[in-house]
Amino acid sequence: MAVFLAALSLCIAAALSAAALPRQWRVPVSAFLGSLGCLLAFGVAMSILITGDVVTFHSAQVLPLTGLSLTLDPLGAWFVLASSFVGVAACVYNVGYAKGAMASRTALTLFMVFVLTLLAVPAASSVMSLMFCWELMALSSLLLILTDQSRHPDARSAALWYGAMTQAGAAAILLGLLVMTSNAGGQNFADLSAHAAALSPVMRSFAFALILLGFSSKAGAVPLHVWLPKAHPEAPSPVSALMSSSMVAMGVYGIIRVGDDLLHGGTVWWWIAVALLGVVSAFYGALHATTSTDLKRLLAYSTIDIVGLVLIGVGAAGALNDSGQHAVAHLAMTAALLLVVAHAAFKGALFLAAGAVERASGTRDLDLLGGLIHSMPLTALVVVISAGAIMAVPTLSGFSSEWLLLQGLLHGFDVSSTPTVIVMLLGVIALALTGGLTAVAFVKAFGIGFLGQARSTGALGAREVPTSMVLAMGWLVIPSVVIGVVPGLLVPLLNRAAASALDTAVSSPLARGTDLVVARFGGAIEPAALVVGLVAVMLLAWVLNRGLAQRRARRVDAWACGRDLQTPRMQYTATSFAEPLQRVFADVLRPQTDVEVTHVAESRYYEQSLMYENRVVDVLEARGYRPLIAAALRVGRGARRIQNGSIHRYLAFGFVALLVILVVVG
Amino acid sequence: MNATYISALELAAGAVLLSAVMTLWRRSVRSIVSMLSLQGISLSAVAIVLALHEHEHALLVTGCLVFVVKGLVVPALLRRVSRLDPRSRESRPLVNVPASLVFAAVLIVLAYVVGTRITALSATSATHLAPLGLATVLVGYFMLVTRRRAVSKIVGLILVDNGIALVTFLLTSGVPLIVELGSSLDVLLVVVVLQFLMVSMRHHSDTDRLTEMKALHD
Amino acid sequence: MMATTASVSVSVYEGAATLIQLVLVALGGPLLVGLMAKVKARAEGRVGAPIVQPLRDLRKLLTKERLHARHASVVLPLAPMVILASSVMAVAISPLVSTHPLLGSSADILVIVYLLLTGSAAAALAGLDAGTAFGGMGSSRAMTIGALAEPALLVAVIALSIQSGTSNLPGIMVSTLAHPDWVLGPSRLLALGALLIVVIAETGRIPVDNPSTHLELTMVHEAMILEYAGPELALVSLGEAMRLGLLFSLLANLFVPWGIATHPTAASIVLGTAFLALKAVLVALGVALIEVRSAKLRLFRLPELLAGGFVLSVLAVVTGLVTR
Amino acid sequence: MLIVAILVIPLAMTIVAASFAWRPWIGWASASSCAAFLGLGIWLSVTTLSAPQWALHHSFRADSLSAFMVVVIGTVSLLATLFTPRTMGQEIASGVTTARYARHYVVLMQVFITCMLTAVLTANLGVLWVSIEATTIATTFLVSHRRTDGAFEASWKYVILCSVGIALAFLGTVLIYYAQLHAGGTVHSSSLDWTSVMSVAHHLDPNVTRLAFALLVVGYGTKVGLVPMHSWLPDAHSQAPAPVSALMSGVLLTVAFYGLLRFRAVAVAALGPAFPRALLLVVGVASLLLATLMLIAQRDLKRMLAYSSIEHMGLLAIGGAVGTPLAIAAVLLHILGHGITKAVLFLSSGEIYHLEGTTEIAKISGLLARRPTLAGIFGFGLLSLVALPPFSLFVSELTMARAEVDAGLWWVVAISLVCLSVIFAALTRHARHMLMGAGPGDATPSTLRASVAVPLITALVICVALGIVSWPLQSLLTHAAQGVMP
Repeated sequence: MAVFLAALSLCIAAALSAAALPRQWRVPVSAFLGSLGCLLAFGVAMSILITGDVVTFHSAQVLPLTGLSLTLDPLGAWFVLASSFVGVAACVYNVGYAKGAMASRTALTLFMVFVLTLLAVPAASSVMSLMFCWELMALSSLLLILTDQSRHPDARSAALWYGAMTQAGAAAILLGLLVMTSNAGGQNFADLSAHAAALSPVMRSFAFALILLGFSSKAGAVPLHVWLPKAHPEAPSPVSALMSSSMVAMGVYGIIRVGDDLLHGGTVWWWIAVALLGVVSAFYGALHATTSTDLKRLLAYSTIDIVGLVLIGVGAAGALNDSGQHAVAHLAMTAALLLVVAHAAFKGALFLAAGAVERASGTRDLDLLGGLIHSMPLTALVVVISAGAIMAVPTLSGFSSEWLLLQGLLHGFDVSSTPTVIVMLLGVIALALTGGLTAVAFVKAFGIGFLGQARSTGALGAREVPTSMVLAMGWLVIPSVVIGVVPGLLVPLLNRAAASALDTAVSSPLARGTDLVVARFGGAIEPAALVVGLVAVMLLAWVLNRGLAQRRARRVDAWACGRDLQTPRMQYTATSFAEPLQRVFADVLRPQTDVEVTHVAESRYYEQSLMYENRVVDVLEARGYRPLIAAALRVGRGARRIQNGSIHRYLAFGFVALLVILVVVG
Repeated sequence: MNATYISALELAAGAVLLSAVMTLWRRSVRSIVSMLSLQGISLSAVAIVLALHEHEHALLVTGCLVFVVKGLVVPALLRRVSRLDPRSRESRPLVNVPASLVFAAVLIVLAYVVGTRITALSATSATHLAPLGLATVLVGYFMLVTRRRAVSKIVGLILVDNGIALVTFLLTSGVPLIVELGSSLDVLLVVVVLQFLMVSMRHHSDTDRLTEMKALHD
Repeated sequence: MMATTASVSVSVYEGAATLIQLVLVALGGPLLVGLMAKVKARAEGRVGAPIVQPLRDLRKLLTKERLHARHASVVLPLAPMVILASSVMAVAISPLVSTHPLLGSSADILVIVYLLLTGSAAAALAGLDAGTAFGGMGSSRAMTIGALAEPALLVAVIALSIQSGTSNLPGIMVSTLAHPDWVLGPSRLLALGALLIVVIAETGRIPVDNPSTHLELTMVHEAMILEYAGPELALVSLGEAMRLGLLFSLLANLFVPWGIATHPTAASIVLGTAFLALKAVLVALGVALIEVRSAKLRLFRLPELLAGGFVLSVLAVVTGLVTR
Repeated sequence: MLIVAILVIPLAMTIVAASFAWRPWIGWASASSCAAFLGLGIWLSVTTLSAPQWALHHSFRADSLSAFMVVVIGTVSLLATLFTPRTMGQEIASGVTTARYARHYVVLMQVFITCMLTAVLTANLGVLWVSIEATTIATTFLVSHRRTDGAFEASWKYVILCSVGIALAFLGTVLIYYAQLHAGGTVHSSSLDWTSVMSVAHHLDPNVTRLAFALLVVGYGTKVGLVPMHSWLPDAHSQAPAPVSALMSGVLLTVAFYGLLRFRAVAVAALGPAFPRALLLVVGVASLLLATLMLIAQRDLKRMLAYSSIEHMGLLAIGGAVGTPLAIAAVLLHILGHGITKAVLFLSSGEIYHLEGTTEIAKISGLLARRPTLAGIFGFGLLSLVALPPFSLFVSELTMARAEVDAGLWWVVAISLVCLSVIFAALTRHARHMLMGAGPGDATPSTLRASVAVPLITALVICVALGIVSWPLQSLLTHAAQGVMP
């Protein structure tokens, strides 16, 4: 534990140095201390996952009236692994990125606090400790969104949405946990876990429902996701990366920790609810990702998509565990956990790359980008690999985890309970549906953003970003490749984490080695061999291409139907790229399209100008949340009449109270 | 001796409540203030009668204090205030006079019902009269709620205070002297403060806004 | 020692099977394309090009000059390699000639599906690379179709794998061989219908796409690869032809696996090769007949067709679960 | 001796302020007198940890709870009086007030502080009432200090409502005394003493005590700002000068709540926990609900802060209703945290009013861009107010919630959490309007004078420290909580 505390202390030191040092020092020093702390935490998490030890810490001196309790078990360590790895990248990236408002004392300090809380949340082992870290995490990220608020109106409204929803979510979590403490006689997780069985089933389900509400909102599960596509894009990019990769994972962590560990699994219905949330989120997120034109918004929606898949895994694991299928449950949990880490890396890298693009070109609107591969080749490489991982290109990390998920779902069909089977089926369908949609989204993101010709002067003038930013992005590519090519290396760690999550001592169906082999189901993938084959064929193709022609390629104008003029504005844009799919799913997306045609004065057969506008708003936000807010405001305005300024009325309040007291009490 | 004591006590305590009801009835500020003066004097009479009966010197001092403060000073202050107010009539109260009186009757019944529960603890001839004080409190509060004029508000406040003082005398033969001194002084000061406020406001803005001060609201 | 020898000889057979199916599909894919063109031409009353014409085209293209569009990047020359590599690897690991190709244990449906998806994505990126309107249009349309076809494909194969209890393709085939009664079950038939639609969509045949169109606005796949010429076009075309060969062969083998080599003997591999060629030709003839008898759908009618395929596949899964 | 010194210091300062014409040094002197008695208060709290202290023939008594309240009063009044020279300087410069009224202001502030100190240090429950009533009189003039229509209206309502309310509290006190007289206790001059009341508390007549406690809740509740007699609070807070609002909202309300805590102990001893709990829960939840409703569409900055005080008082009442040692300790921590936070917020809103000329939310915008330090302080103050970590209100609110659940009141926690979420959304919405956005034009951001910024930032840092470190306070809190256990 001492090492972990040292890691946390390094992050605190980073925060303090950010607050205290002069401008030119505070960025590198805080980044150095912060990344060192994250590396240390990574090491601790690794050692816990390898040895399976559990370390604890309690101090009554921190947090008045309660004390701080930290416990790091393999489940927590797995999540620390994810957040510390991304934390290193975010800190390093910040060296090159932090300028202007992001280099201010407040922002840098908050950034380091945010990193700190991401390491601490999975370790918190009492209700108060968890809520403290959790709220601090929410607060620091909330304020970081506002870093450059004076120039970004969207950041302001995003922060409002995020703040309101995260606070409501935290309230739900708190209430759920407190309901569990009511008969536990203490607020440590150990007490909660020991007394969970004594809770009445209704109260247990009530507690889980509340906790699910809170954590799934943080995870971005539909329909509680509304804040996410607003907040993640508006944050500074290292913060977006942390939010989307690690903070979202904390939501998943919470569901697993409370549902599986503290409440010991509960009933099948809980997990069916979790999986259904996952199904809806995966589909909704993927669909919106395909139609988004803001690069970071696209990434945010894709986060919702992946979280959906993770929740399907978690839900399947819980349901199977409750149905007695422990081995398959283990498999599904493994898949979910692997996907969490894989997602943390590739989504982190993508958000950092999006930040690089924004920094270089001044915009993140795909409709204004293009041709960046020429000016930013390294960033482009990072995006290709990470996008490949998210599209589940075999031999990259997304594929390994999705394959595991499919294995878990496929063998879950042996369960006797019909609702579980239906959920498995929906899970498989969601997996299938999102695969294609994700591919569209990321082909669009890379193809429109990096290929072709620049669509704006900003994109034309882009230059590669500083080395520290490139290094940070490169760091996050490592897991995508490693988990993709030799996923088996992580199996022992995964087994520990999944076993600690599900609280069952079942031998893992996954064999050890560099490949993923589920021996008892006859399933396997051998990505390393696949890589060898692919490279060999590509070399052969290269020889065929170069070797036979023996010439450098000649540059010619592209085919334009015989016309000479071919301007960048004639290219397909992100909007037009997604238009066919938008039409297909118009019933879900409800796009708003305006066409305005102005005819020339002389004849209405000729058009002077034509304006076409296309917007895709979140239909859940527009139809679900907005009316609710409007109603609340109406109530608030109506309530103002209570205090109408008349002293007679004010006195009458008291008089009535007095009479009531006399009648009731006297 | 005892019978005289009881009837004197009853008379004085009854006068307190009666004057409270009278203030509700009358509209002219001048006569309301007179009623208040009467009430103060009756109140001090209660204290003095009790003091003589129970040989409580402290209560005797209190009685004299009450006589000075509530019987003389406060009414005098109020008269000064009411001279400032040209339209010194409670012209249209929120609840009209007949209804007020009916309501006052209801309040008195309520006070009686509640009061008997309290006096059950120690049944003496003095504590039996405590409901009268409670009724005065309620009537005073009712006046406070329903009367619009600033002076009426002050009167209502004093009625509440007098009612409480009556309860105090009857139930406990007065609280410790220091508390009693403090509370009397407080009442006095409140009246002074209110008077000061009325004067200042009149200075400050010509129109008589006191009746409908609703500038501050949500 | 004996065991080692045995395993060596087994891996020799596995290698041989892999090599045979690679060569077979590499040559057979273009031939199938030629065959289908021939059938269509005959049906339209023309003589048509010889069946080997696609192979000749490939040879000719390989010797031609390399041309790159002015604004294209490194993606343009890379994409054909990726397309080819993904098709080749998909062929290499799939159970076509034998149920034991070299990497047969990882011949998972998910691997095949996502390898093919990788190829499609590479092609779509290449279409966007030149920065022209047509390339973008082609990419957009191809990705849309792919996004709608992919779920149907995956779910349809999952219907089979639920029945067999594994997502490993050789495993599915082996269990089908053991249970001939499955073949005509409702679940299988529904999945077959779904897969047929998907295969037509993925290979870009009528009614989804017209491979022989020369009008840019109606193109899907052809618009996407409009900027390719010379050896790069050859690689792309070979990759596409192999994908077609693979899909036809898989379609045949998944539903009628008989004839595939299940033992490491020379005879069974020869037999497997022959059966594979036969089955692929039959599928190609069937698809050609469909092409002859139908007109190309409008782009925005396509989702209905693909959604139909998706629904069929879901029904296949459900009936599979119900009748289990 | 310590107790006497604590009371004498502000009293002496009153006399000094009354005898000299207004000069800025008087303001600084009054601040240093607050610092002095704060220091003594801290010393007192150390000594009370071993045993309660008495002074002047048992007239004054200080246990840990009293000592803690002295510390709270000292902290907040130090903060508020530090702003006296600045506030008066500004007001004299802008013609809002004159040197004469500035002198009144300083004197009344000192009287006000002295009254509060007397209230928490007295041994006698009657004197407690007298002192709290006396604060009304002192603060009335402070509320009307600006001598505007609004200020007069506010102080008028304030006096009337508070006098009525506090009169009911007197009736309650009298009834307690009556019950005590007939509880077998001997009658002597000090019989409203806290210790003597507590010694017979178990024998008090339930009927009388029940009514008495109900009257006390409504009566002292008036000063606390609890529903139903809360209405004076937004008016008075919005019209008073900022340091006065800070003192009133920061400590006056909680000093009255201190009175309630004492009487709650008596009531619980006499009646058992059910009735006091139910009563406090009703007023607490009602206050919380009302504050929530009024905050949603609030239009005025200072009224917003005032309603937030009602909200926090509601929370305190709920915490007091539970009444377990843990709950009371959390309540006390909440009192301190809320006091400091509210003081910071009111003082900075005073600065905002001074600079912007308005407290209407709709008319203030882009503060962070234009006045980063001030807006930052205000913003962090709001974060502390909505009980986010690492500020101490977070710990105290959560601990109260925990204690409530331990007492089986999870539905109350549910209601409060819903209210708190709505309040959070409402406050952030208002804050967004005021703080965020681009400033008008390209004016360079203006800085805040160090004399303003340093105290406020220090106060916020103290709030953070209280929320993270248990060390100096925890033993005092638990000890103080034990003091009002029946």
